Amino acid sequence: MSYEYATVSGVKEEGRGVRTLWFQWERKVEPGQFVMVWVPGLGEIPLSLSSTDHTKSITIKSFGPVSEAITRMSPGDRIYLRGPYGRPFTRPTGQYLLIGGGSGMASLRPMVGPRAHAIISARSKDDLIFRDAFQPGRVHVTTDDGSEGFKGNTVDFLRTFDLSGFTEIYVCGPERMMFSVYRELRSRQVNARVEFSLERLMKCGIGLCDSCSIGGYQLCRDGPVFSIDELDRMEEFGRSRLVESGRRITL
Amino acid sequence: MSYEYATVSGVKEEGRGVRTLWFQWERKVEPGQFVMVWVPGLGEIPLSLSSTDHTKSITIKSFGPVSEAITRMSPGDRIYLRGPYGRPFTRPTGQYLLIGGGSGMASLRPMVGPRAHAIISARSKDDLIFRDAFQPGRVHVTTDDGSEGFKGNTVDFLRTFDLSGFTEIYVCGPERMMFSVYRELRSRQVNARVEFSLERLMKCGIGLCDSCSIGGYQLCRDGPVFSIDELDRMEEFGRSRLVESGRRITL
Amino acid sequence: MFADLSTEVAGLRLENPLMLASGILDENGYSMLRVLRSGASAAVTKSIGEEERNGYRPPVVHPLQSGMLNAIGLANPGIEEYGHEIEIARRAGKPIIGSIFAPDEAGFSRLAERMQSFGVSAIELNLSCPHVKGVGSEVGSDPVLVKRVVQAVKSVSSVPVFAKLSPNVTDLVEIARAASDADGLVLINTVRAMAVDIRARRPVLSNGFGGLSGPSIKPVGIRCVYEVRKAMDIPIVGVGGISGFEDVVEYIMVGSDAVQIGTALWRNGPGIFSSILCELEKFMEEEGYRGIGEMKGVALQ
Amino acid sequence: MFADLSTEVAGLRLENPLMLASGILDENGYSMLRVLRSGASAAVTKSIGEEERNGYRPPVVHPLQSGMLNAIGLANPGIEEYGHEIEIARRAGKPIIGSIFAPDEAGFSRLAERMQSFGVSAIELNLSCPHVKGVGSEVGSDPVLVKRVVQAVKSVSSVPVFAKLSPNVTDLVEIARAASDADGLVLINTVRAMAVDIRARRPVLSNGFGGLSGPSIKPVGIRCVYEVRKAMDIPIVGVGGISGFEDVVEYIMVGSDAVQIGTALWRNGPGIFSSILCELEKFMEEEGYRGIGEMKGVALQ
Ligand SMILES: Cc1cc2nc3c(=O)[nH]c(=O)nc-3n(C[C@H](O)[C@H](O)[C@H](O)COP(=O)(O)OP(=O)(O)OC[C@H]3O[C@@H](n4cnc5c(N)ncnc54)[C@H](O)[C@@H]3O)c2cc1C
Ligand SMILES: Cc1cc2nc3c(=O)[nH]c(=O)nc-3n(C[C@H](O)[C@H](O)[C@H](O)COP(=O)(O)OP(=O)(O)OC[C@H]3O[C@@H](n4cnc5c(N)ncnc54)[C@H](O)[C@@H]3O)c2cc1C
Ligand SMILES: Cc1cc2nc3c(=O)[nH]c(=O)nc-3n(C[C@H](O)[C@H](O)[C@H](O)COP(=O)(O)O)c2cc1C
Ligand SMILES: Cc1cc2nc3c(=O)[nH]c(=O)nc-3n(C[C@H](O)[C@H](O)[C@H](O)COP(=O)(O)O)c2cc1C
Ligand code: FES
Ligand code: FES
Repeated sequence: MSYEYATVSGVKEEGRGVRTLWFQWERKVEPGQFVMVWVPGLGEIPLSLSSTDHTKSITIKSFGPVSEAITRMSPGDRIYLRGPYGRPFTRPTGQYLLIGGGSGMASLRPMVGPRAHAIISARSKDDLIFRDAFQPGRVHVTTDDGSEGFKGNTVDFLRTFDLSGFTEIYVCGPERMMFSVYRELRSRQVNARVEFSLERLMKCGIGLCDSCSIGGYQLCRDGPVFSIDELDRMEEFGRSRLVESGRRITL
Repeated sequence: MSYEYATVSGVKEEGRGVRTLWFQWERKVEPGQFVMVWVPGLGEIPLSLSSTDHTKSITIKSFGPVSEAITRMSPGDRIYLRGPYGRPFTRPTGQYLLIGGGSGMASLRPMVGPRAHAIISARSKDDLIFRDAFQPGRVHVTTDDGSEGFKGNTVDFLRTFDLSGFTEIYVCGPERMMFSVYRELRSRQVNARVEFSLERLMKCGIGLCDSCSIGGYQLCRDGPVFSIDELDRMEEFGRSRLVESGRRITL
Repeated sequence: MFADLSTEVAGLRLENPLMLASGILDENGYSMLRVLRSGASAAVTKSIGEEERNGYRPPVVHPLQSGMLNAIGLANPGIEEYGHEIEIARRAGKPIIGSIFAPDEAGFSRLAERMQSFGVSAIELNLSCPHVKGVGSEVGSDPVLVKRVVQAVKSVSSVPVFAKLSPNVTDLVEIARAASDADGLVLINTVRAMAVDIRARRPVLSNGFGGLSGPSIKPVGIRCVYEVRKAMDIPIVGVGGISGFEDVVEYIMVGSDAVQIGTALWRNGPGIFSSILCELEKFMEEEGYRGIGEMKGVALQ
Repeated sequence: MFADLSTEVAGLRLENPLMLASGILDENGYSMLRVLRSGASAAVTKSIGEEERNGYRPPVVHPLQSGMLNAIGLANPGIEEYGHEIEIARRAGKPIIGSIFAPDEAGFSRLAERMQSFGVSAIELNLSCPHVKGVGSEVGSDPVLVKRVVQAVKSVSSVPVFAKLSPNVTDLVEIARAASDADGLVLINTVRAMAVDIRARRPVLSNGFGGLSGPSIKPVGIRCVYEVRKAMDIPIVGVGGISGFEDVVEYIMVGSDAVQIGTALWRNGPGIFSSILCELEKFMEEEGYRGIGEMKGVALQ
């Protein structure tokens, strides 16, 4: 069986080192699901779909060789991919809030809609992505260096933010950020359904290799989206994870 | 993958050494199709279905070890089988004639209906089967020894038989008999659609081993039912066939 | 009538015949714990060596029409780091079997001793990984080396020792005989195989070739168990392509005492253990088997 | 742009790369004739020995989830009787390749001479049947015997000689090197395998074990061609599990000059040749290949 492939139809610079690539791919994908993208000869990495309509997209930040090669793709190039994989976000039922840190906004992007509100955090102004996708006044920005919006991290902002109007809260970002958001939400009385899209090293994407596991669950199959109640039972969340060899490190 | 199996629900003696075994088997089968019946430890042989309704049956004559073991089965025994295989008879459109020789009547049995007529041939009275399935006057019997009906073989009888009222003629019996029926029909002006159910050694039943082939066609897949026009193009029909080793013998 | 699913293999008592195979959901202790709690009677750890290894870079697995290709490359944290994962997995209160790999008998012995100190109930010698040079099947296809490794590990072990063999050999029975000092054999590891992406024009695995597992190799595994069982009397754990109760029964009928399941977790997740157990019990009741022992080897006559 | 499907392997010119594999629809000359007229570029005969053999009693094949198990048992009418079938098949005007088996080089040489007298375009040495004692893979797993057989047949042959090898060996490259005096290699024969019927409690094949073919073994065949192609420069015919144009391309990309198709005739009949050819041509045009040679070995870098 060969990989499926799609041809890149458009590319957009979203922020520092972050690009969106559009392509046609005849698969039904739900927001929160991901694909494994293969760069022949180089490697394969998991990427969320930042657009799940008929035209699909990935939004990618260059970290290492594979992600870099993908950001360098141009229209006409082939993307080899398999998927979609994983359990998607549940659908919102009222006014809902997206909390995104860094390139974590990529997986939240398909959740943008008329009833969406957002807190977008980044190190600096140039790292902010997708803030223009929201209606003015519904998006709150925080930067570590204060170059735009609130100066400080997500949780600093969240502490003073009223959550009572939301029926759902969706969170995606670096694990340290998600862990502090988790603790903040647990310390408050929150009635919304809260879901986190986690990240772990992924080698297989299909529930065999165990490299993405957390608390006995495979992120690639049982996640990457988990409810806050599920996180309660995961001793590893925010505390430790396995590196490439399987060695456990503390976060 | 294991064999399917069915449990024998009834057994009936049809004639000398010929028995019908009934069983429930949840497969759709068309008249003319066959199954491969496996007797574990002994062997596997092709058998036509003599009844293709919800309750299925096979009608079998004991020739060698496998067929003998099958005739010895009793209610409650398991029949291991695979199939159904092969191309069935086409459906009749008017008054039609069945020409059956010996246990060849087994595959014609499911074709019996209100518009069916038959010529049934056998060596002797005791070898005749299924003559009671037809309305009186619509069935003609021939025996080699004259112990019942017309004395002589099928073709001797056929020569004087008016075929003009039939829209279809279906033939099954020993190849020598079918070959003479074929020549007789070709020598006359016959407007009916004529189909023959052939017999050859079968090892695989699924078009791989070549032991059942005739004129480049696999009896198990492309047959066992062939139209008279298809037989015209088969140099082997009535002339030669391969034995177990693949050696060609003349008939 | 009730069917008793418990079994015993080389002195290891198992509540049912289904174990987790090495290398699948057993890098992280919490995963093994979950698999055990989902019904597996024991878990074999992923194969652990003396030093930390990252394995090959992805793609390391590739799903095929009726099987799975993998070349993980024996990624493992090294024996010292792995003790913690076993500790987590042991919370299930079921046997953990430590799988180890090394290039020679000295390495195997050191690993076996350390594994025992972590409290494993048995040792599995991986003599059969088809895609890493110098270990695995390069060791496992040399009868002299196999004999030395098995004897060395046996001499330092107080728990049962299993030798996991490769089907990628001309004469499996010869290797099985060489391994006969083990308490049991595990048959089979993956079949050396490969796939190419015809549009990318490249092998799909970063390592080029890898090992084939899943339904495609079940008939090979059945043949291997049958062949060895006919030749010698030694406990056997059957593995390769099991995805339903029929496969379990088939392995037992050619003489396996227990089985392992790996690739089938792909489509079915850890829930596969309880669903197979349920159907296995039903089958045994229907066919009149009161225990696993009554099915064992019935197809060998 | 039009794609040219013709190819050449060891001096044998073929109108396309798809041949009929040995043992499938090639007992009866009329069947070969039909397969050739359905688009196959050449037909390999079933393996013929010196004496008539009935083979095993049915069941001799057993369809599996994603493959086929068979133990026909080298049924054949004996070389003298088979000439007539070749005569019929030759009416197609395409190459017929005579497959032969024997226990030693003297038998192989006699058979090769007789085959040539029937007008075959090449000889294929079956050194790889996995289920008949004394011939087949028992010959084909002994490098010394392989070398002797190949040299003996070469010395009496004026047509190309192919050696068909088994994947059931520890070191295929060693055997391939031993066979390197042949004009080409055919890789692979079936994989030794077995299946048991769990209700009948018996092996399904009358012979017990047999050979696995079909999609299940394609990744093994691809690996074998790749492995041998990396090690040596010799024409290779790829076979094992081909059922669509993708499989053909995959075999060519790892270095096959042509391929053979067997089991796929099961579901698709001889019509499979023309349908694969049609899709192969389309693929080549889409991907910009003008001829088979341009695809050959592109995955080897
Ligand atoms: C379910 C899932 C969805 C994902 N979706 C996206 C997405 O939509 N967009 C996207 O850009 N990324 C996404 N990622 C992360 C992405 O897969 C990694 O960034 C990628 O694997 C890096 O691979 P690489 O080979 O390029 O770099 P590597 O060689 O693996 O890494 C280079 C360096 O960057 C560090 N690094 C790698 N990834 C990250 C990271 N995510 N955060 C911080 N440091 C990192 C490494 O530790 C290393 O030091 C997702 C991950 C998962 C598990
Ligand atoms: C498509 C198809 C449908 C068939 N349907 C039926 C059916 O409905 N009922 C039925 O009884 N048989 C049927 N047959 C024939 C049946 O398969 C054979 O009789 C059977 O294979 C005999 O096997 P055995 O192992 O018992 O005997 P064997 O050991 O194979 O044969 C014993 C002896 O009997 C001879 N013999 C075997 N079969 C026949 C035969 N059919 N006619 C004359 N001599 C024979 C042999 O040459 C041998 O000498 C069918 C065959 C085919 C190809
Ligand atoms: C992803 C993956 C990783 C594996 N890793 C190991 C391993 O580390 N050690 C080992 O002995 N076998 C390993 N195997 C082989 C399995 O334990 C098992 O023998 C093989 O997959 C056949 O069983 P299955 O078809 O049920 O998967 C691995 C198999 C897979 C699919
Ligand atoms: C029913 C059957 C009979 C076979 N007979 C022979 C044979 O006589 N000689 C031989 O060299 N290979 C024989 N083979 C092996 C095939 O030629 C081929 O190598 C193998 O089946 C793999 O190809 P496939 O997957 O396309 O079938 C046979 C295979 C099958 C399925
Ligand atoms: S990435 Fe392999 S189990 Fe999730
Ligand atoms: S019985 Fe084998 S091809 Fe028909």
